[in-house]
Amino acid sequence: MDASKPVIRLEREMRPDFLEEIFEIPGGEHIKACIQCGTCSGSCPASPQMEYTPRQIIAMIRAGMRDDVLSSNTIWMCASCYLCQERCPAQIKITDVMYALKRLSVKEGKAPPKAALMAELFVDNINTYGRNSEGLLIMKYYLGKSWGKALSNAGLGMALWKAGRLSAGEVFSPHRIKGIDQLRKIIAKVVEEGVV
Amino acid sequence: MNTYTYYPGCSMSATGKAYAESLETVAKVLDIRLAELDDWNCCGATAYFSVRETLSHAISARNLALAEAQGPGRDVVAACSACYLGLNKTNKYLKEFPELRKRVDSALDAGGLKYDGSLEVRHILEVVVKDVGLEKVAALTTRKLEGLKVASYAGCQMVRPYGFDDSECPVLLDNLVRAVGATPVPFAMAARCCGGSQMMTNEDAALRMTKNILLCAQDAGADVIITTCPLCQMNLDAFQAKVNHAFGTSFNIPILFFTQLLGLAFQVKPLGIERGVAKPGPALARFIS
Amino acid sequence: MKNPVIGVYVCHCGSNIGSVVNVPEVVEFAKGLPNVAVAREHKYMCSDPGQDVIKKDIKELGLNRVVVASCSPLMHEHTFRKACESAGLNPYYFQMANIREQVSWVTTDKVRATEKAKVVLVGAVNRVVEHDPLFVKSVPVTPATLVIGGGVAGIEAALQVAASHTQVHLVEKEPSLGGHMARFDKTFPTLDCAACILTPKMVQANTNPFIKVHAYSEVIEVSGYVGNFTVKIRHKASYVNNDKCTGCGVCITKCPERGIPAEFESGLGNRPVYVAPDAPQHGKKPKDTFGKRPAIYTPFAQAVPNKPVIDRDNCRYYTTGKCRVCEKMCEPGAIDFDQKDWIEEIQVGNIIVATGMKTFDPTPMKNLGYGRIPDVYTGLEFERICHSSGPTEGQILTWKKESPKAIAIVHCVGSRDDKHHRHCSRVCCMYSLKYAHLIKEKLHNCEVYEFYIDMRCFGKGYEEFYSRLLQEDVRFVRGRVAEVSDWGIYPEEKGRLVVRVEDTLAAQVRRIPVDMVILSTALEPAENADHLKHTLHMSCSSDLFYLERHPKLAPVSTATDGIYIAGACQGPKDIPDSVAQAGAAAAQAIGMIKRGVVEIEPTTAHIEESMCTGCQICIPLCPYTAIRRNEEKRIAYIEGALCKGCGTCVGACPSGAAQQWGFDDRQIYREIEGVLAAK
Amino acid sequence: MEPFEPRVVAFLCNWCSYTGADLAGTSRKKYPTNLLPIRVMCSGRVDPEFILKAFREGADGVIILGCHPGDCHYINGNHKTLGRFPILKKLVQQFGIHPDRLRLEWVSASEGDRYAVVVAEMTEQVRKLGPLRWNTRIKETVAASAAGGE
Ligand SMILES: Cc1cc2nc3c(=O)[nH]c(=O)nc-3n(C[C@H](O)[C@H](O)[C@H](O)COP(=O)(O)OP(=O)(O)OC[C@H]3O[C@@H](n4cnc5c(N)ncnc54)[C@H](O)[C@@H]3O)c2cc1C
Ligand SMILES: Cc1cc2nc3c(=O)[nH]c(=O)nc-3n(C[C@H](O)[C@H](O)[C@H](O)COP(=O)(O)OP(=O)(O)OC[C@H]3O[C@@H](n4cnc5c(N)ncnc54)[C@H](O)[C@@H]3O)c2cc1C
Ligand code: SF4
Ligand code: SF4
Ligand code: SF4
Ligand code: SF4
Ligand code: SF4
Ligand code: SF4
Ligand code: SF4
Ligand code: SF4
Repeated sequence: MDASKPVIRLEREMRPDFLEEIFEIPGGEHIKACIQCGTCSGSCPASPQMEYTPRQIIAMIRAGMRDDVLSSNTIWMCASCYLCQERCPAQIKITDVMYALKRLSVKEGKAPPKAALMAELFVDNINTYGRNSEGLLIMKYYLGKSWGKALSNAGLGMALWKAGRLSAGEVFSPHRIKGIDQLRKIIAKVVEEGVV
Repeated sequence: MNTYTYYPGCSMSATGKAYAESLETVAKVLDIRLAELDDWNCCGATAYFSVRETLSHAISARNLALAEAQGPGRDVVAACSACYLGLNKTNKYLKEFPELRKRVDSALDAGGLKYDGSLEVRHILEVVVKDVGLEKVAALTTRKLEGLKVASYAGCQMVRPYGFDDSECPVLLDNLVRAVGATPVPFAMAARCCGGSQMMTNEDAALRMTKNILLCAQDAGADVIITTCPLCQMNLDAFQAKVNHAFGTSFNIPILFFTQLLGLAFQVKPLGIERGVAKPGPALARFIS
Repeated sequence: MKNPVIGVYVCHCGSNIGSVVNVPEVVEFAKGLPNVAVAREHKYMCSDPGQDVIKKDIKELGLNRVVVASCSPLMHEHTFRKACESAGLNPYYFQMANIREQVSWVTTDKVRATEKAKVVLVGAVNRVVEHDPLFVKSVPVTPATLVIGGGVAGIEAALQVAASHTQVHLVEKEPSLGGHMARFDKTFPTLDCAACILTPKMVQANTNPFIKVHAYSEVIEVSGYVGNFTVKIRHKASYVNNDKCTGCGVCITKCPERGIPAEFESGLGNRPVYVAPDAPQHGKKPKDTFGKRPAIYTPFAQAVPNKPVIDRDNCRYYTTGKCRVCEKMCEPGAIDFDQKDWIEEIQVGNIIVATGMKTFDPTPMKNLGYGRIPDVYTGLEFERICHSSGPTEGQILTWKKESPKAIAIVHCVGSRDDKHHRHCSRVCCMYSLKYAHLIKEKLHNCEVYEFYIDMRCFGKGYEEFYSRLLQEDVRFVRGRVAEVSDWGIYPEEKGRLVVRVEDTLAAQVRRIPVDMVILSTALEPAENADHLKHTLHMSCSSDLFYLERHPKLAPVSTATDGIYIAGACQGPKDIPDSVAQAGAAAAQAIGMIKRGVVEIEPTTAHIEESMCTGCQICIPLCPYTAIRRNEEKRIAYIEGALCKGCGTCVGACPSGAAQQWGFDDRQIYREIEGVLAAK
Repeated sequence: MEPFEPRVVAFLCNWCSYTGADLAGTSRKKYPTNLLPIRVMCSGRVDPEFILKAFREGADGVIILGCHPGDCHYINGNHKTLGRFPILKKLVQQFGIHPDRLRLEWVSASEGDRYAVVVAEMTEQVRKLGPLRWNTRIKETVAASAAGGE
């Protein structure tokens, strides 16, 4: 234990602007209305695996625990099932908030490597081809992660392969859309304007 | 004949190939024309939205802009729930958030495109149930799937947050099952999450979710689970063996796309049923010939 | 007209105005306005010293006009008018400028606020110059009171007014008095038996010589004004001659039509009956009477008045043309199939509205399973299950007639929820606790879980009740229930209900198997609240309950003089509060009757004979048909007592002949000029 | 030059809108100071002449606020306002005033929030149209108004 670091949370560590930051994103506008009822967490199929439940995340945003939130596994556990959001009595778009947190977390390098890798590969895939080749994505992902995992899923891959659901063509020469230049221009414009 | 601008999405050419095949087959019988959107790009799905917000809307908007030019006034129809949600969300957010709209408009402009916001985004299930109608489906049924017990799995993103069916207890698939003479079983997990894209990054959690869905269907005595989304199908089907391995269960429940079920009732082919990893049991096999 | 000598008084309202509006600057500015003889500021104008300043100036400086710039006229116009009057000035030589509610409280920009205060003040100073002396008219009050709604609040109000020995008409739409309370077994927090408290009151109301109970009746039209309302009551045909009926109840026991879901059983009668899978299939199914009533019925055994009514929609005679068993059985010959609805007109001076509430239907909240899963009940249904004269005779049984081993009580269903009602329903925390206690009392080994967001126990003895329950081993889980499922994953859950919830204090998601779920549903405005609102020209607050004139200053008054509200029609409330409000409303009514006269605002309309062209545009516009035509002079005139002073005719008269005292064209023109004079 | 701050004369019916405006105050809603409220008992009292008078005296806009249809304290005074309103719009247009400078809104006694929103909207609407200065006889041409602009 680091004796110099108090366990109690000090206000000076908090980032009160964090709440405003989330409030500003499209979909974040109700966040201040949370009554901490826990309906979101109770609904969430992933909450058992989460370090903090969705409700706690909202409380922590309110308290300004920016780092704790952005480096927690919770935001990466969200499967975007929208059940929490559907039931929230304060109409908080929790799923959108989770997305916003993922983006901030990646931006600030706090995301767990596998989640960040997956998302970045996906983006990369689309920016290159305009479409997502599932096979390529899966391959790159497992190669980037671990050979062990890649092998453990090989059986599954084989099954899909046999069923014609993963083709070699797809992995090695994915389809590229005709308007890829147009798409890239669109992407470049967004990047240029700053708010990605 | 109704014509729709069809947005297939990435999975339809790979893991969801059977969905694409059966949809094409069945659409002919149902007399709906799905004009594929030329040169569409990926909808962005869940993963893209996670990391790039404006961008995900911008690339979705490219599809909408193309669709508006290609088939003015035609509904855009997606078969994948994630694509349906992604396109729909962009379509709605562009109306709801003017700031976002401005940014997206200027990005589209850079690509020489323009989107007026005139289109509706719909899921193919809605088109079948509402535009074609259950009566017609029943009338086109040449072999009633009598005695087949079906668990209708709607999943998440088709019914939430913009669903056209009840977000807690969806009924449309069940109605369709009845229309083709099969028996829907009570299915408490009909609109619960299969793990979605978590299967890649967070397999333990996703397998548990999938397990609960399979268990619920088994408890209800289902011979087959039907889905409306390639990702759901993939998780429930291809990962069944892994679930069995992880939880010591012995599920063998075939997972069909609802279009495959319709195809069986209409007795048309191809339906791609052989592409399923979990193989049909006797109750279902009776109807596959 | 004498030269106007105006006094201007600008209020700080402590810091409410003074911290935003630069009051001294406004005062200096006022001093420079035409006709202003004096301008002063004061910390609290409405206080006695504040008022004394005005009175002193009127006397010493000979003021003949007064302007106070302070709060809303709806707040203190009356106060200052009285002050002027007591100093010998006609109260209508007064004008108020609202610089609090519509200036200092709605902006933080001090410069712009001060500007706006000045502008509003100029309008008032300009206008007051044109004011005329007006005289309040007094009209006699009809010494009778109408009470609408016969729940505990209405009954209490009726009894209190009747105690002053003046006439009360108590109108109840159902066949019996009693309202919601009549359905309860016990009441929180004292757990007294509801019937023991309520039944005597119902009987007293029915036998009191000053109270006329109009049961099974509705108010359909109200006209007139404070002190003098004319009310039309529709008596619904009950097909029973109440003068002949002895209340023996024979007809009720003999009626062959017995399967109608009883309103009084709060929907329990709508549930399908459970048939055990191993029940013998042969023979006739036993008659399903769970929560049902016959076609001729009284809502409950102790009904007051104890006269049955025939439910025409379900009576076999009316649906098939055959039966009339009740008629044959009735010895006194009270059944009268020819009865028709009839309308009675009464005169009253006051109206007390006590129409209560209804409870939220949780069917749309599909995640909670109501209507889909049989053992999910609403609180009101559970009241009946607990009640010794309810369909289970007070035994707490599941749908399958088994004794539950665990029960979940779910708080805030439909309350505190943006999608349904934003308000807190105030009574459900307490009645949930009541249920926990009743269950523990009846089923010692049954686990009871309370799922709450916040425990709201604000009343006298309420927190004590909560702490008692904590010690009775009720399991409190702080968390709003996410879902109730009838599919279990784990062996102990099979065949039972599962509550999924985050225990927010432990920050753990829990699955809790139970056998019965009680939903503590929100209180919402009564079924026909909106309709009655229009009949009486009342307003509603954003939660759609009736709006009081002021939550603190006039909690039982409405915007319409002579109409009062009491009980749960004004907002969710428990019995003690409902009864207290009923008393307050009764006191208002009695006060007016005791005075014998009411003062009518003199701001009515009149027509200047010489200017009227006889165009008749105004006549059809008047909502109160107060305008008549003088055929001889070929002009219009206004029947003074009927005019309520809306000014519609005035706004429409093309020749300016119609004018409204206190709001005439000159006055408003001058106000317009005033507010636009600056710059 | 100082930025243009529009002046909008508002006629508020006593029972709903004035009470609603008070509620906005009691609930401390913040809104622009550009509305100049004048209380009348009913929106039906608003004489067409009041509107012209206000424009003549230098108002840049006029708004009439009453109870929601069906909620009128005087049964149906607001219906009459509603019926009269299209004619009023035409009337001001004939005088060369952009019809958007005149507005009719329903605000109930419980809609403090809404009142604040309406004030903000109206202020912005008029701000966009710019100063009217009808009083100084810089008349906006009839032709322009017929074309929908000013
Ligand atoms: C499940 C539940 C349990 C409760 N338990 C308790 C408790 O233990 N203790 C406690 O203090 N409070 C309790 N309450 C609160 C209590 O019910 C209310 O405080 C009380 O009923 C309010 O009385 P009321 O007379 O204002 O309204 P109501 O009881 O609703 O009575 C209104 C009456 O007016 C009649 N009516 C309605 N409209 C018209 C019309 N247009 N014309 C004529 N008549 C009309 C109705 O038929 C009814 O008889 C409970 C509430 C609920 C929902
Ligand atoms: C800090 C605080 C803040 C509050 N804020 C709010 C709020 O914002 N809104 C709200 O609604 N409520 C608020 N309340 C509650 C509110 O103060 C009470 O509801 C209200 O004061 C009760 O009024 P009362 O007349 O019953 O009693 P009191 O205000 O206590 O008045 C009793 C009077 O009786 C006099 N008295 C006492 N004994 C005798 C005697 N034997 N003979 C003669 N005279 C006697 C006292 O001197 C006193 O003047 C607040 C309370 C507190 C403590
Ligand atoms: S459900 Fe909504 S209000 Fe409740 S804790 Fe979650 S975010 Fe907050
Ligand atoms: S959207 Fe995410 S956080 Fe919300 S319930 Fe689903 S998985 Fe949980
Ligand atoms: S007169 Fe009105 S503004 Fe002045 S102190 Fe009294 S309440 Fe406050
Ligand atoms: S109607 Fe006749 S039978 Fe029925 S209760 Fe009255 S007296 Fe008795
Ligand atoms: S006539 Fe109607 S009320 Fe009378 S006994 Fe027959 S069914 Fe019952
Ligand atoms: S009283 Fe309790 S249960 Fe009822 S709405 Fe309020 S907090 Fe919820
Ligand atoms: S509108 Fe005026 S002029 Fe016409 S009849 Fe009525 S009062 Fe006379
Ligand atoms: S002001 Fe005119 S329209 Fe209004 S009530 Fe009086 S007479 Fe009738």
